[in-house]
Amino acid sequence: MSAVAVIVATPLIGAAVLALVPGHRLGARLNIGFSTVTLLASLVLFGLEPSSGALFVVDAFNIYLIALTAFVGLTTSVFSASYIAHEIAVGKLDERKLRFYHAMYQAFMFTMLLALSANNLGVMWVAVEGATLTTVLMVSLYRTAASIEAAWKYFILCGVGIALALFGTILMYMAAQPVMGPGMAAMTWTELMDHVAKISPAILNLAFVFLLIGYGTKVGLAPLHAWLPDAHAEGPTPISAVLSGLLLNVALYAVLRFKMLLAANGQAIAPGPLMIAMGLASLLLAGLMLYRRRDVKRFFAYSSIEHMGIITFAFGMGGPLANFAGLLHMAMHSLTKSAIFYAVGHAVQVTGTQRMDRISGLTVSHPALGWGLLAGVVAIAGLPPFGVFMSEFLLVTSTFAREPLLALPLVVGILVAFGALVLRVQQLCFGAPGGVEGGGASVEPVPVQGTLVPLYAHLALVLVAGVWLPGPLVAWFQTVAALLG
Amino acid sequence: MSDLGYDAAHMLGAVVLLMSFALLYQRRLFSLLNVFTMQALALTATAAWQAYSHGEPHLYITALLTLVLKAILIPVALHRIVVKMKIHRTIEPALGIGLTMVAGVSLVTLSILLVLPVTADATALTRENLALSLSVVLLGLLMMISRRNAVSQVVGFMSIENGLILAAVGVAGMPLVVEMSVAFSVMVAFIIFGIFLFHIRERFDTLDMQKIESFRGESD
Amino acid sequence: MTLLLATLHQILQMLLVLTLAPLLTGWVRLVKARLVGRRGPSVLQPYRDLLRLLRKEVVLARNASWLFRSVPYMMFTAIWLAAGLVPVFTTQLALAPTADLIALIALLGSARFFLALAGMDTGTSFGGIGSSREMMIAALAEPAMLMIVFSVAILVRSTSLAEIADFMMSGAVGLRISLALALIALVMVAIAENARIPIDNPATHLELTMVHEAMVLEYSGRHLALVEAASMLKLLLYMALIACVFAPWGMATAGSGVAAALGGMVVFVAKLAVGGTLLALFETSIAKMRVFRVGEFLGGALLLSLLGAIFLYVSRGV
Amino acid sequence: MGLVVSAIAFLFAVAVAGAVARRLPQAPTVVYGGTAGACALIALWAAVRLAGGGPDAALVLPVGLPWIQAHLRADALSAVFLMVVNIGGITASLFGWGYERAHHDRHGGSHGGSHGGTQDGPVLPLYPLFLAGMNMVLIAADAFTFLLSWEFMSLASWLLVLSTHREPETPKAARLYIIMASFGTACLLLAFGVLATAHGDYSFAAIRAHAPAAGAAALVVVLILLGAGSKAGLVPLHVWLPLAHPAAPSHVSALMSGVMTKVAVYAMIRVLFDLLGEPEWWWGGVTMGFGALTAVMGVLYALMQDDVKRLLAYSTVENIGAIVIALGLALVFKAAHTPVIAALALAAALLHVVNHSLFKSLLFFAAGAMLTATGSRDLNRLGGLIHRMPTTAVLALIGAAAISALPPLNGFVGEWLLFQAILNAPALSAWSLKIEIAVVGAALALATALAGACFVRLYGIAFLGRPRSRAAGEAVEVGRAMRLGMAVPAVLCVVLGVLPTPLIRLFEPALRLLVEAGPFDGRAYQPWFWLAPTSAIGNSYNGLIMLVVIALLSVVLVLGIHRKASDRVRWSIPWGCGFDGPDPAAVTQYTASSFGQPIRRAFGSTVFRARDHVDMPAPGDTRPARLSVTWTDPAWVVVVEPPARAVGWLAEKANRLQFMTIRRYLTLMFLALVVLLVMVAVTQR
Repeated sequence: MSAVAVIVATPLIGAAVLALVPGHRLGARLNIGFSTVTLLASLVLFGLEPSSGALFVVDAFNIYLIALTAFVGLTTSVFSASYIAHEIAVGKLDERKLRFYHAMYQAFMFTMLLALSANNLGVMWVAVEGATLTTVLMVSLYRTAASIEAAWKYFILCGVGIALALFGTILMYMAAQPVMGPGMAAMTWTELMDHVAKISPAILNLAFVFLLIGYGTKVGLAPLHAWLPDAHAEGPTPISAVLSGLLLNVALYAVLRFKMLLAANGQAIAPGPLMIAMGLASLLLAGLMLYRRRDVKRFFAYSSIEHMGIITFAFGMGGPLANFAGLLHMAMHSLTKSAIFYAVGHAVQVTGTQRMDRISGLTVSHPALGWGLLAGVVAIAGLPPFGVFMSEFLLVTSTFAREPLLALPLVVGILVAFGALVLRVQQLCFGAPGGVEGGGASVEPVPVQGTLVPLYAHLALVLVAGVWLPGPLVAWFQTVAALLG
Repeated sequence: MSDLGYDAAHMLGAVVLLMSFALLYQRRLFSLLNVFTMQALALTATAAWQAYSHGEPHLYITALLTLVLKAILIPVALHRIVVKMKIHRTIEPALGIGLTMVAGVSLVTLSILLVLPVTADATALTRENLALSLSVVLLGLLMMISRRNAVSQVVGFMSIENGLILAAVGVAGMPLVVEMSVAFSVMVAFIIFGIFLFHIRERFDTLDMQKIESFRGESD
Repeated sequence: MTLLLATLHQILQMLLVLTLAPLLTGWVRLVKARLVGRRGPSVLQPYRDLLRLLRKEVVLARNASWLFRSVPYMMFTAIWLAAGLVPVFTTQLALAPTADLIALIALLGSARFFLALAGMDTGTSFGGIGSSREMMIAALAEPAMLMIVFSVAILVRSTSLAEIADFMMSGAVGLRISLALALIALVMVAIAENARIPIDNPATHLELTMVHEAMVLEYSGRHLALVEAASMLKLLLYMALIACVFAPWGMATAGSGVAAALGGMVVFVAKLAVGGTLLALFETSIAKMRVFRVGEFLGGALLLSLLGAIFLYVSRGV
Repeated sequence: MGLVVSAIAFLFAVAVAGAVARRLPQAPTVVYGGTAGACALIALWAAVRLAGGGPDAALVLPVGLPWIQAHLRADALSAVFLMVVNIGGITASLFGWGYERAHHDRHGGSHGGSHGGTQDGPVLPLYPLFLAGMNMVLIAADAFTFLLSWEFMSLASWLLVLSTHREPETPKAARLYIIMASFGTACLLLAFGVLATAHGDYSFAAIRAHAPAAGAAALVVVLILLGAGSKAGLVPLHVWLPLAHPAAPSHVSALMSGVMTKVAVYAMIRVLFDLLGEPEWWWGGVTMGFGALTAVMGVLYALMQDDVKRLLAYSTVENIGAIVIALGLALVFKAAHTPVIAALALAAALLHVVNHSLFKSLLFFAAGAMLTATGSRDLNRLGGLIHRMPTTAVLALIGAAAISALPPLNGFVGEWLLFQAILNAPALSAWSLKIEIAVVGAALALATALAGACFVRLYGIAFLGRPRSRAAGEAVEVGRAMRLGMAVPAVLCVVLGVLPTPLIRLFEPALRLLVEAGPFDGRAYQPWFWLAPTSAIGNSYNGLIMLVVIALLSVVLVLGIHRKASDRVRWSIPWGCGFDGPDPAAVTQYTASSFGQPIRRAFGSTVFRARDHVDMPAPGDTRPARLSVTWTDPAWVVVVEPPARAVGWLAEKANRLQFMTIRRYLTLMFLALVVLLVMVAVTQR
């Protein structure tokens, strides 16, 4: 349990320290340092037995998400260090804002790790709300009209969402209280899982609807997704990376915890159809929205919606294969999408524009970056040998074997999105090198010295996962898949 | 539980719901704020009553918070914003008042329909409480979408929160109510702060949300 | 022993077709001339023409390649071999199991393929006209031909010409509508393949209507002699083919002696005479059609042959 | 098996080496040499495996799906295709080595921009990966490994196509290609979903163990035809093929057209004959129908092309049609329990697979040689190359003759076997099938004849006549490596045409595996130089004797003629209607478009909406008349445009969601909530 405490406390301390540290270089280094400690602590979890206490729980479900979050938190902090150095150099950010940014970064990591490891519905809700607030602040970091507008939209929509999620949480307690008596027990995951079979299903149903809509807003499910593309597009790119790579997962994790309760209850409505419907809606809508995008970050934000749709669909289908696929897809999407955002952030700095029609030929002008971006998009598009292929393989085959009619919209959606991804990635990565006024490297005002290590580290992991999964991970996935019903 | 406790809680809850309807009905900003203050007062009374009748002292803190923030500070702050920023004093409805009322009634009906099957082992209080708070939440949401004015949207948002607190205080032994309501209040504060902030920066001329969103991402 | 005999037959046949081919052409020309009231040249005139061409010098286009010069030999060999494969006087031929009807059609196809290439080698417009039209005709004639083969093969249960002839002679066939259709189609194909009226006119040099002659326009001397001889051989081949499939009577079969073989030769000459006369009659009584009607004509042949194959299932129930 | 896997691993190593050292001058030698070596190893292994028999080689690697692992297995069928793929790989490597060097010399390694030949993308690291992917497909023995390899193959080839990404046409072609490839993969995914059932039995052994129900099997058949068919180029899913294949560098085009399409054929055979168990009679009927349509349409498209490589790509479509016809026949006969005939048809299919891989590689190499020599692949800018590039001309002539099914080359043998199978239609009982086979036979014959026309046109325009551009007039013969790369398949074309029986003998284990019979079953005596399959109808063929007789007759003829005839030769200018200057533009010779005109008139005007436009100068005007042709691919109108338009329309509609006010977004959220609540309220009743 102490390991979890370290994991959660480190970023909290980090936030406090970084709020006081002047100088962006030191701040960035400390940021990396705190993230490293968090990651190391989370790796310790692998050696420990699953455990649960009043405050924290570590089980097969969240252990890999905690490690994943810590890992992406670290790589993003590395990316962020090189990213902000350039932003400082071109004068888009200043020292004061960066101090705030680093503090918020750690605070954000804290809220997410807390949400993942909390054993209490209320604590989790508070953590998710905190995550919303910190990211709202970071999205508006540039203080441009567009970024404030995006932050405002994000804030209002997710504020309402989070309010509905709170109502769902209260309802959940209301449902459990008659069975489990008043007090903390009725708000504790592990206790609830033990007693949920006796809970009356009627309030449970109601609670789930509110939780699905509430946390679903944060997952970015259609038609609740409107905040997501703008928030991704207008904030600093490292934040886009963690939003897509981590925050969406955390919100989905919350939904899935409740789905587990419903599955264990047995009498409640099947949450599957609701999730399938919202998943498909997200997939199809996002797939179509990809076609008309001009802003590269917004484009990949829609791709995140698409993938969240696929994952939600997978959990909606249920069953060992689809659930396994969903869990794998969560991890793969998280790694891949953050890798893509690293590459995109770099490309945007190199070319000086976020408009896709002004970026081209990256594989020629910046081979390492261009091929990295290409590999990322190839991975997210579900092409082998990357991990997303495995999850989509499992999902499509198992769905078609069970519900052929549901597999068709799924496949259509994936293909529609695929078409858009190919269209754009070819344009970004191939052809004559473009950039600011098509000049390429010569007009670059400030040379960009970004690190591509995080990008390739993520890609390497996704590649390995595409052909080989470690045994313990498989075992965890299978345990959770069974629990998810 | 005594009949009196039940009746009083029921009545106070009903007042909160009534105020929600009243909020929907308002056409002028100042009266809207006044009605909201009254809803907050009713909620304060509910929380205090529940604290007393269930013997849960932490609910007194909730009551106090509600009283200070919702019944005093926020209405005053909003009042000042309206005056200072010369916001139009009438509310532009996106949906006609009549239609809004019809929608509100339907929502309440829906809430009752949803709550009806909750019988098995829930106490009557939970059922009534559930129906009332569900209605208040839904009406708050309706308020947010049927008004164009930013202040009334803030009010709608807070009335959702009132519904949440109504639900939370009504169920016996709910832990973390205070923590969560504090966390929520931070959010509300954020919104109000945001309105101030944007105005000070003069990025938007008005708080009408349609104008705020003139940029809308990719409209170039 | 049988193999030796078969080889002997084979060599005899090769020589026979080579000898008879110009005679057939001469005969057709003579009959045609007589039909329109002219006296016409001697039946032996084609032999004289060929010999004269052989003695003449070769005039080559400046950019003609080795292909142009070797094509006459290639196509002549291919057609000669093909003609050697059709049983004319006996079914006991050494090469019979080597190549069946399909191979025979393909051999003719090879000859045409190379001739068409040669037509394009000199880089003049006439060669191109001829080659492109020839290939268009072939594109329709060849499938029609194959469908005829199918009808016959399904009936006889073999694509070997020798076996087909044996089977037809045995009289087990009877009169069949599909055979009649196949015969009509085969005649149509034969007319097209041999550049006869109404598809083409072997005697014309009017550029708008030329097909075959345009293709070989640049040939001269011994090359032209070979090309001409190959055309004559081809005409004979088709007549022999029709005779072999639809009127194989009089041919020597397995076990029959030398007399039968000799008789077969006499009968074959008679068949050629009749066939040549019919061809001349047909050609004098019909006008040449426009080049672009050819597609319809041969499309008709293809459909007829396909119908023949389908009728076969109906009538025979196989 | 270890050998094959090591060779594939070696290919990956070569790819890495190519990626790391691609700027070094030795890099092409290392990559192409290494690839050729690995391919040779695998091909040899496969040949030995087929000749020597023995049990299937199998291996389970602890990768892939965790609870299945990666099953690898090379049975006889895999071995046949391993041979095809790797022989193609060897020749392509040989040619590619020369090609790369030629282009390196020409452009000096810079991004020079001549038409059709610039490679900006890295070919070196991707080329071995492409071959590795194809090999992996062939030895995969579970659905996951299979599809992973399959899609990996698509990915590698997509990137190879993109290696010419500066060409204006390439991006569109590449995009269409990868989208169609993914469509195909999606269909295969669904098919394997049905086969593996909801329990997730993804290994081929498990799939074989439980045959799917009739309805499910029907679904699988349709999905396989769509999935593998889109890769192979079945009409109307072929639309990407003539765009993508030519866009790649020529040796890669050769691999894509000659070899990758065969991997798709392998997929069809694997599923239809092996995994699905006993076939139903209609499967073959449907397959055959698609094959016939593909064969005829493919060659008609080819006849209208002016771009050499695109023409070849369309011709690939035609040949795939022929192969699929053979597969359909084999299915039909298998379902009718006449295994020997099924074996005959399947042998024809496999033989044609081998043949096509050889002559199509050869012809693509020739196209690459022309491209290297002239910088153009437009037929109307070529001509007269037989004088400038004598070796290429001879080798290309062999390829053109072989693909036109002329005896005694290998193309004819395949065609002949296929017709033998078609002639066995009376053995069937279903009426509809008999008639269909007759029609299919006619279509096949038509396609074959048209192919002849098509290649007369290609060869005649490109190699014969007079140069149509300055570049064509100044072309020089390509280097030795490229010529050798062409010579190997050319020699194989001749050898296999003359002696096909040993090769068909090699197929026998695969045929026994799939249809439980061999094509020579029941024949007591079967010499190795004689081709006489067992069949109710039909005959024998002997290419060797044909060749000998032709040679003999030729010798006799030449000797005879030269003894009699005069040897005098005079060179002269042919009559060109007065236009005989050296200017290529003023030459009156036929163009590619004018050559195709008669056939276009006969076939194209209705199907392709082909229209000729003649620009005829007024009398007295000396400028040349011009003939231009416009045509539409009907498959394009059916397959590509409607979905593209639908997606575009929907995207436009959906795009409004990006530009709404927050209040409206909240309304959406509210409505979603209310809808879900109503659903709960209703379901609880």
